[in-house]
Amino acid sequence: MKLLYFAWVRQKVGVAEEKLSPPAEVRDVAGLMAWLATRSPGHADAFANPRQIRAAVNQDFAGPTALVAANDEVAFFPPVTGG
Amino acid sequence: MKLLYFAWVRQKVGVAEEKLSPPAEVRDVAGLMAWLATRSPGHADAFANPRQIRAAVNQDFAGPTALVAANDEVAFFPPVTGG
Amino acid sequence: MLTVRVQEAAFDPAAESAALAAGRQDVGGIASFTGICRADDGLAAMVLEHYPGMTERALEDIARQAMRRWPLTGCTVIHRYGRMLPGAPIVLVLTASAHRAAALESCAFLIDWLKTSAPFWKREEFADGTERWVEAKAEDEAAAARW
Amino acid sequence: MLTVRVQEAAFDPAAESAALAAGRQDVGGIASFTGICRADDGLAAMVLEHYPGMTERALEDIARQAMRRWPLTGCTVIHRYGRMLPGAPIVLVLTASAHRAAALESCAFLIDWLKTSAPFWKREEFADGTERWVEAKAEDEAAAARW
Repeated sequence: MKLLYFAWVRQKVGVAEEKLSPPAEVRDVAGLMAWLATRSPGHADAFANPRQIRAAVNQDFAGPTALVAANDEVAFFPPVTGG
Repeated sequence: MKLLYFAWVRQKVGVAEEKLSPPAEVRDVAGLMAWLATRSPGHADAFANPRQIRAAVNQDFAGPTALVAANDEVAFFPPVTGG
Repeated sequence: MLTVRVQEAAFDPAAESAALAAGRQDVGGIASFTGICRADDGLAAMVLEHYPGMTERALEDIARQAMRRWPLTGCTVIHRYGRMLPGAPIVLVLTASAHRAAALESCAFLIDWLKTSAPFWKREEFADGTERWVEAKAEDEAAAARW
Repeated sequence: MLTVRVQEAAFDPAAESAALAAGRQDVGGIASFTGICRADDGLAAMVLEHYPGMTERALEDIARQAMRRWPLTGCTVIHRYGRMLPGAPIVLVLTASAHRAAALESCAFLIDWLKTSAPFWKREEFADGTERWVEAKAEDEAAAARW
């Protein structure tokens, strides 16, 4: 699974991108965030409050219950502020 | 009194501008239109249907009951179509 | 900054827009509308007549009204008169503000207002030699009334 | 005609606008909005980060949606990323239509949407060396929800 981080999520995690193989019990975006939070102090800080974080699965916005699979590209970031 | 005509009102009256001294009983825009209609076949044609005509007195839009005085600039024209 | 012009010559939207932002750092957005002469129904040319004197006053009044109703940093209204070929720009409205909603709304307000309250009249000339005066539209009155 | 670009370089609103009208005579109006980097609170620079790939897809989706919802003859959305100094144009939306209401409404729709649904993030850098990520605004969500 390809993980991408943007804005302060990227700053806290410490990398912009990583390839990981989450365990089988990680089925959705919420589960993935909970698992990622255990991987390092930076990850823990970034995912401390999942409600502040938005996600995209394969470049489409996705809520916490959206499913994630091994070959997906999953991105985490704060609410967007473009325009 | 300075009279100005625009668009098809001008075309029907036959002049863009004229100076006239209406009689004392002409007090308002409606009365002025009625009096102007008597001045020539062109005027009669232009003012045949006063409801199709809009007016401005001293460069402000004015309804049929707006007063007119000897030194006023009074303009007649169709509803505007700018923009 | 308020600019109103009634002119026969073409205008330069880029230069007008740059003028609204020049020398200031509180402009967050510039909304604009450019009205263009369409070639409907075999139109060969559009001739715009206006009421010199009253037009300038009326445009300045409405631009001032927009500056009062919305927190604008600037507002530009340029309306051409004379003979326009299809494709020619006829009218330009530009509004600048710290915030986009003020710029977008006041731009729509100004162009709606120009349609119903600026003393301009359009005559259409067609390829077959006929011509006709454009008639005012009820939908334009309705659009202006919402403000 | 639909143009979507995500780029670091500046854009040229006049050229983009000309492209929307070029070679056609059914364009009655072009609405535009240019978003500009303000210098609020001692801002020294604004850095825009985005999600390459998703951004282009998202912008193209929303531009297509605007073309379906309004009778547009064309639509252009250009959004910059990278470091912007105060006064720099950041985003450009242009909509062209036979009728002004379609152009003005779809332009407002697109810019409201960009604020809430395009994957961009702004970081502000201040003259005193501090920096902060811009937070999303509830009022932007409300503005987008009206569409």
